[in-house]
Amino acid sequence: MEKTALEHALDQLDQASAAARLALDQVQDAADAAGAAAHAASGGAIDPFVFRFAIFVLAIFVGYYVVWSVTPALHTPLMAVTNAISSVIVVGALLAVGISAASGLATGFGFVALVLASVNIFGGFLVTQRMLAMYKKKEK
Amino acid sequence: MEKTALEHALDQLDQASAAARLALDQVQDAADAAGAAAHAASGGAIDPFVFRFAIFVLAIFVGYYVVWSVTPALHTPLMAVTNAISSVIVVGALLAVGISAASGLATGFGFVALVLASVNIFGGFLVTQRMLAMYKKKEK
Amino acid sequence: MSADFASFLYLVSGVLFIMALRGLSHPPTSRQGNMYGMVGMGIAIVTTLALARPSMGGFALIVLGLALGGSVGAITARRIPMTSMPQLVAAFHSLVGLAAVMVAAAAMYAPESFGIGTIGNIHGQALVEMSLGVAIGAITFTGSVIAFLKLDGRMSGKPIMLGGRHFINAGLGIALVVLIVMLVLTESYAVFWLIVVASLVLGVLLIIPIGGADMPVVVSMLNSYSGWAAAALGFTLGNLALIITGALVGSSGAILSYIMCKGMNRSFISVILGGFGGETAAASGDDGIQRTVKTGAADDAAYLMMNAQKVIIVPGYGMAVAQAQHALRELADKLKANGVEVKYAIHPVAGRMPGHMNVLLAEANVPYDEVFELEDINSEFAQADVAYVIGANDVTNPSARDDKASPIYGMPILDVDKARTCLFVKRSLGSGYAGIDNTLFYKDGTMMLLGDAKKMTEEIVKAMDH
Amino acid sequence: MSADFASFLYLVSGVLFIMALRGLSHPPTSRQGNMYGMVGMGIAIVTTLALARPSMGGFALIVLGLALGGSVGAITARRIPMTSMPQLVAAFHSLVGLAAVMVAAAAMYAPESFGIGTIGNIHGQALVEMSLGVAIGAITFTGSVIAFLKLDGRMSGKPIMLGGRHFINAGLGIALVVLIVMLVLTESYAVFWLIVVASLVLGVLLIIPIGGADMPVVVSMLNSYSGWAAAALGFTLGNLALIITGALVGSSGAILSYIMCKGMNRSFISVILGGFGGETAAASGDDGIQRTVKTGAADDAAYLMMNAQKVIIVPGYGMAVAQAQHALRELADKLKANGVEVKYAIHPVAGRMPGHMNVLLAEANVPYDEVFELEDINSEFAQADVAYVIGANDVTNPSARDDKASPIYGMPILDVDKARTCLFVKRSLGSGYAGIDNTLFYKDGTMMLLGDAKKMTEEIVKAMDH
Ligand SMILES: NC(=O)c1ccc[n+]([C@@H]2O[C@H](COP(=O)([O-])OP(=O)(O)OC[C@H]3O[C@@H](n4cnc5c(N)ncnc54)[C@H](OP(=O)(O)O)[C@@H]3O)[C@@H](O)[C@H]2O)c1
Ligand SMILES: NC(=O)c1ccc[n+]([C@@H]2O[C@H](COP(=O)([O-])OP(=O)(O)OC[C@H]3O[C@@H](n4cnc5c(N)ncnc54)[C@H](OP(=O)(O)O)[C@@H]3O)[C@@H](O)[C@H]2O)c1
Repeated sequence: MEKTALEHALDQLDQASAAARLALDQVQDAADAAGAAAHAASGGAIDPFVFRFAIFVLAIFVGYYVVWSVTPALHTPLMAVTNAISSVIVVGALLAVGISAASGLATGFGFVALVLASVNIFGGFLVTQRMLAMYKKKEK
Repeated sequence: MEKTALEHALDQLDQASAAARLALDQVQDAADAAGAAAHAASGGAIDPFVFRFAIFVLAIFVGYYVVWSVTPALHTPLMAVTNAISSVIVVGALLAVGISAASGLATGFGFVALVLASVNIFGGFLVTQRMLAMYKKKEK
Repeated sequence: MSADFASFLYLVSGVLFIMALRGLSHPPTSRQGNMYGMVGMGIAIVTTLALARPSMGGFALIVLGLALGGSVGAITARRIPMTSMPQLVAAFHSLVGLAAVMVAAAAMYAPESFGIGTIGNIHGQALVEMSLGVAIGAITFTGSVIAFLKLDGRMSGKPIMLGGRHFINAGLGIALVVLIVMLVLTESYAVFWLIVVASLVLGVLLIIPIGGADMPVVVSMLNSYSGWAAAALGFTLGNLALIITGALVGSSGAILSYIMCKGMNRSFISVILGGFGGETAAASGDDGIQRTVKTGAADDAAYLMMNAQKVIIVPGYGMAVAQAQHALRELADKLKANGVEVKYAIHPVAGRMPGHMNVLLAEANVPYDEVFELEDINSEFAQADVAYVIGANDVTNPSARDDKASPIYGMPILDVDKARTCLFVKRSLGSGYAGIDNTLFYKDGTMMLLGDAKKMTEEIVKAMDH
Repeated sequence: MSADFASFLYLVSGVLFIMALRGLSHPPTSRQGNMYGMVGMGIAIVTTLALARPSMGGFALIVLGLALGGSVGAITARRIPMTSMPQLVAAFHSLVGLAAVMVAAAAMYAPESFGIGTIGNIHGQALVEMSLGVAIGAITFTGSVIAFLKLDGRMSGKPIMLGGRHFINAGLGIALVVLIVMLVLTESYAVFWLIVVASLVLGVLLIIPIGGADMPVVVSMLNSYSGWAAAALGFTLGNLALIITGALVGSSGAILSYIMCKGMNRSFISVILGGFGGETAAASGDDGIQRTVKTGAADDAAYLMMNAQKVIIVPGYGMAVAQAQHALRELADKLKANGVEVKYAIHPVAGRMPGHMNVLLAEANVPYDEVFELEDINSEFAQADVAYVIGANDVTNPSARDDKASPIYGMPILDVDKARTCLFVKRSLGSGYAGIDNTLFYKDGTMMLLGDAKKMTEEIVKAMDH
């Protein structure tokens, strides 16, 4: 297959641009190399898992302190309210029911989870409220 | 410019593959649309700033509790040790000195920061250690 | 809503949950704390809806689910008697456990909805997190069901000790690890459900050998588990609210278990290994030596208390059983009207769950500033004329203080024996939860008031009117 | 080293810093806590080196910098007298502030090294975080320098009140906001350095109107600032250790400031607005009415104390000035050898920084279990025969308790007036930090021992030998 003059010209142009791009890439590479470690240090490319893990660890510290500071007289409401808040798992149920119209099975599982979590949310917070309403100071 | 038969054939092939790719893309798009919100929910594409902010907020809670639990008798060592740990800013100085050989100015600033932070690190931890070594129980 | 903003809102709801627990550090701030918790939950739900943008049908389904579950929950919360709190908490935990399993199953069958990949292509990391969540969730579910049944008396409190149960449990544990590895490699539904089944069985096996009376520690431990399950799924969903909440709940349960074990002077391991107690196993006191017991009637008690200057009331599990809190409040009112100083002393493990006595007294409108913890009141017994011990037993047993051979030696006790007179309201000379004899019954300053706590208290109140 | 693993290690060092502060909750665990802190710092440094992989030259420079700074720090730490702690802490804070400025400058001139873009192309968010860091750092720097000079007596403690300073400060604040916006828009070096200069000036102006005696609150506030500066740069560098540490230090400084303000019954705002106190401003007691004062000599004091059953020692700022802690310890030893019960009572704001007295007593080998906080010992003064008040004044002033018109009314005080005899060691009848007269000097049960705290204590010890 013979090439026309124009094709030749175009090819040469392509080659030139490729060479230019290569040169550019190399410059870029050098710059990248210089900053690569730094970038790593800066967390630009950190797996979100690391952040979540950090959040998890710090939340355990917070939990430790916040729970120890609960007065023993309120330990029963504490059990009820932690139960209520742990049903924030409902977000998973909402995603399953709200998005996964595709899979009937998933919607079903999600719906069951939603009902169970709702029992807990309402039951947990309300029973806590009922208990806490009973703790009164001496009226003078 | 006339095309050879082969070129025609190649072009047609290209077009066909392009069409196929288009169709594929559309399917992909549909799938993407279904899962887009979910993906967002899953945090796959979250700006690291949000995570860092969460870590910051939780660390403030931890700081609040951990500092309140320090016994008043050790408040002076507390001031010394927080001073020492706040010089973890040294990591910035190390990056500046270690990487930025390119800019003399940056290396200079980094070096100054490094020296200052080092004074604090050694001074802070050692003076704390000296103080803490003095707190003794009654010998029986 | 942008994903970043949503994550920020989830963080806000996590912080509100922290504030909810923080509120419980004092009764006056506790109600506000509970409000924070509700607002946090509301934010989490609305944020998720804004992200998921469900279709009309999906939205209807969600409203239906919330309404259904919500009304069951609300009605239960309103109707449940305060004395059934331990059972209720156990039942609620089982729901969280099951919900975690269901969410994980939904994620297996529709991974795109959760942004963790596509069917057959779920990220390995997500699979690990998910299977941890599902395993812990399933254990929480069946474990809590057993705890509920034992606490509610629908199942005997007796420990059920299978032969070689430690081997079976260890085997199941190893099987779970193998199954999780297989799930990551194959992503097979069968393996997923095998994990669920193995964990459900493990949950049952772990809890049945534990005696009914140890259930409070178990409930608290399962509370902790449900937190870790939520956190594991939080990692899968990348949801900050779930991760933070999971950690909070996990810590909370662990700390309460620790407090109970310390209050009983037992190790957590010995509780978990099971075989202890079981309400029926409690040996009664008549084991050999005949010792004299001074018993009294309501009239005697009324006379003693009306002529006292200071009376300290020590409630225990028996008060809960007899539902005697309202009668007790009446008795205290009568005494106070007569110028007698009345205080309540609460042992950290009185009753059958942490804070059990406090809730019941609060229900009977006893102001919380008349109710004192062990360390704060123990020195006052020496100045008290009467210690009115109602349905408490182990928490007053001096052998915990004096007898190194006693199984409860080292457990802190309320020094009721230091009071001038000690009135003991219980139905018999039988022992309490720990199954050991209380030497206090035979002491000089002690007067036994044998009978049901509620009836006896009511009789005393009546006798005071004469 | 992978970036993920490095981030994980930074988290570990952040957690170790938390453990370091946690250790300070009890003296026995505190030394271990300090070790945790050092290990955390080591991990942070090694991790950064592993990431940066410096060239030989760079590495040499780093070792040089660490050695240079480290030796200065180590020598200072070894040589500094315990009484100079307030100054030392202020000086160290200034270094952290300046280091923050320098790190930010390095980031401006070599943004690639920090992965925040290239010159002329730094991410806007990074610029905002950086300029916050640099502004807070520069304020911390000059503010701490002024605090150091005032505390070290190299500059008069008198408040320097410029006319219209509130306007100047507000103007500088607004200018800073404008400059930060300009920096984000132009990324100009000139603007960067203008921010630095404006903040340096602001730091000076904020602190000079505050009296020398208020410096402890200022030092603690600047401690907090240095934490926020570190956190801001932590956001720029995306470094978990910096973010966590910044939050810890920020909270710590804020809480200590709060504790001091509460201990003095003053609002933080009133401290910051300045103009209060200044050591020389303290008015002396002779203002009108002539009142009788009973003075005594060392012999009298020795006699009184040797015949006491219980002596409570109340140290204050004057003990630190006179360096009397060792003599005091000797005195206590003598008393104990004679069967006298000796305790130390520490007011939360005795001295010039939180925990000041505790460190000095610890230095003199006073066991910390003989040293009590205000709430724990205040009720014991009524049973004490002698309260030996050495260099303390305001913290014993009954007008804080009884006189609603007093400027320190509401501040909790040590009830030394409840003791049978109250011995006051100070050089004159002059007032203390708050500049108000102490009515206690004129009370019947009080005996003034006028003189330097150290000399007087030594004389009493000598007199006891006779
Ligand atoms: N609170 C917790 O979190 C927790 C958790 C785990 C274990 N525990 C354990 O539970 C025990 C709690 O101590 P406690 O002193 O509260 O209870 P206890 O030692 O179990 O004694 C309860 C007593 O109440 C009496 N009683 C039962 N029903 C009664 C009724 N209707 N009227 C009158 N008396 C009645 C029983 O005696 P009669 O049969 O003679 O009437 C029994 O001796 C401790 O051993 C603790 O370790 C507590
Ligand atoms: N600790 C903190 O964190 C902190 C922070 C901020 C403010 N403050 C303030 O500092 C004050 C601390 O109270 P304080 O009772 O410890 O001290 P103070 O009220 O300032 O009194 C110290 C006394 O020591 C005497 N004195 C000075 N040098 C002496 C020497 N060489 N020998 C003997 N006596 C000497 C002085 O009287 P003469 O001149 O007559 O000798 C002075 O009255 C409080 O007002 C508090 O609000 C404390």
